[in-house]
Amino acid sequence: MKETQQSALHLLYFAWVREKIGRAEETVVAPHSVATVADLIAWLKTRGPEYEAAFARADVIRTAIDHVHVKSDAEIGAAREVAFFPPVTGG
Amino acid sequence: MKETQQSALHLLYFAWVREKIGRAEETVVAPHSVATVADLIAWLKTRGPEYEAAFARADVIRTAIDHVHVKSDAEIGAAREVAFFPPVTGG
Amino acid sequence: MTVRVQKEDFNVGDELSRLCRDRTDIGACVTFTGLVRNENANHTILDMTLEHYPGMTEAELERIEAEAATRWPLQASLIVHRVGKLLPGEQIVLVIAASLHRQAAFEAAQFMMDFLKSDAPLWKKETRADGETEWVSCRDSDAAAKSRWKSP
Amino acid sequence: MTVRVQKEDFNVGDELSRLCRDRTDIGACVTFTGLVRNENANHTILDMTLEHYPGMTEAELERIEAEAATRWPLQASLIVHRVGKLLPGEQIVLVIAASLHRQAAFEAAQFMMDFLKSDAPLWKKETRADGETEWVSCRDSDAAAKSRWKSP
Repeated sequence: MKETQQSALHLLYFAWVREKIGRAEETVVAPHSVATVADLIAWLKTRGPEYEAAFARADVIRTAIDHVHVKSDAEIGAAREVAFFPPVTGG
Repeated sequence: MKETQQSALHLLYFAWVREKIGRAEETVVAPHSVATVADLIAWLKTRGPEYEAAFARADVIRTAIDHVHVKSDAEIGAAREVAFFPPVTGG
Repeated sequence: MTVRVQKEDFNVGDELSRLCRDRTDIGACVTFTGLVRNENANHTILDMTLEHYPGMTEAELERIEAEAATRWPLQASLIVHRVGKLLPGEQIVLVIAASLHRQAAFEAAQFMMDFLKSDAPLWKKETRADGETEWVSCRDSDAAAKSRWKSP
Repeated sequence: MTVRVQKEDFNVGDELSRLCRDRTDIGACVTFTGLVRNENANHTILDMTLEHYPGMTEAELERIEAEAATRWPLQASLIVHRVGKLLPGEQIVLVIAASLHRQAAFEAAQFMMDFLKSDAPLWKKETRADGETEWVSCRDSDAAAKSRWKSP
């Protein structure tokens, strides 16, 4: 985990991720050690059983940074908004 | 050319086949020697320059017997209606 | 399962409503509409006249629609083809296929169009800007489009 | 080139007219309409709720539509997706693609649907006849449908 600048991050949750966590959005300040999406998920899971439940199968969770799909190794960098959601099922 | 029964045949022409022959339909009695579509075309070509012009490129002419597409070796048999037309261009 | 050959225009929305609206067993509905363009093979087109073979055209369209229904589970289908004189911008043909899932609806609609283009006795004659009238030539790509549908 | 995400129903005929009617440069127009079925995976469905990610859903649909326009010469296109609570028989999604020839219109419409199904942030929750509510699982066939569109 690389060192990054610590700043407020707006998190959004959708569908069953939202339901498991029990909220649709929140603003967090992640520790310096959180550099990538995977880091952020690992840190969120330490925040309580509802996060552990939501991210239990981290491999199925999709992530978007500032409205763009990213993989779990994506750097959070200067992101303002990170969204977590299940595979999409529209159409 | 096999011998077949001689009977009245209703002929239809469409698109440029119709225009070259100068008529949309006619009833003919073909000679006994006319057994197949190819025979019928060969016989029609002896009936005048307009038929010769219409069937000059017999390979591109499509034929239907009683509303069903057939090849040039199809037997006319007990057909009531034979239609000649160019490749179709609808849609 | 309907086919129609007609001089009159059709309304895609009305036809689609009639086939699919409020039906709870249809998941996917595809429509194809063919229109007269004002240009073909680098010629400006003033109008187009569609000739058909009354009786056989309907029979072929019914055969094509029935064949599609044996290949895909279709909840509803429709083929409408216009004949007579048409101006650029006018609608020529409508195909609708409705099924449980989108793949079947898309494929059935394409299949019906590909076979219609190769088998339905219809011929286009176009009037060009220079006053010449010309029977439209068939396109090699239409034969190729049909040949990709192997027997099931 | 338009995308819309809305609660309200849409009228396919009206949308199609707005895009294609009286245009003399369009030869082929394909519409795809997705409907709520009263059955899914052997469960009877009472209703369905569509959730989306405001802002990103529109951005993804615009990206998909723009990508289609780089792959096929499209004269017009449209994507409309509904959100909120829908009953069986109601319309969910509309995709329209208009081009010179039918192959391009069919392929572009299928492409947009396949990518929408895989990439647009929308989620379905269904209420079943036994009162249970369940988030719909994604289908493996949708990933397969997307993967057939190789990069140009």
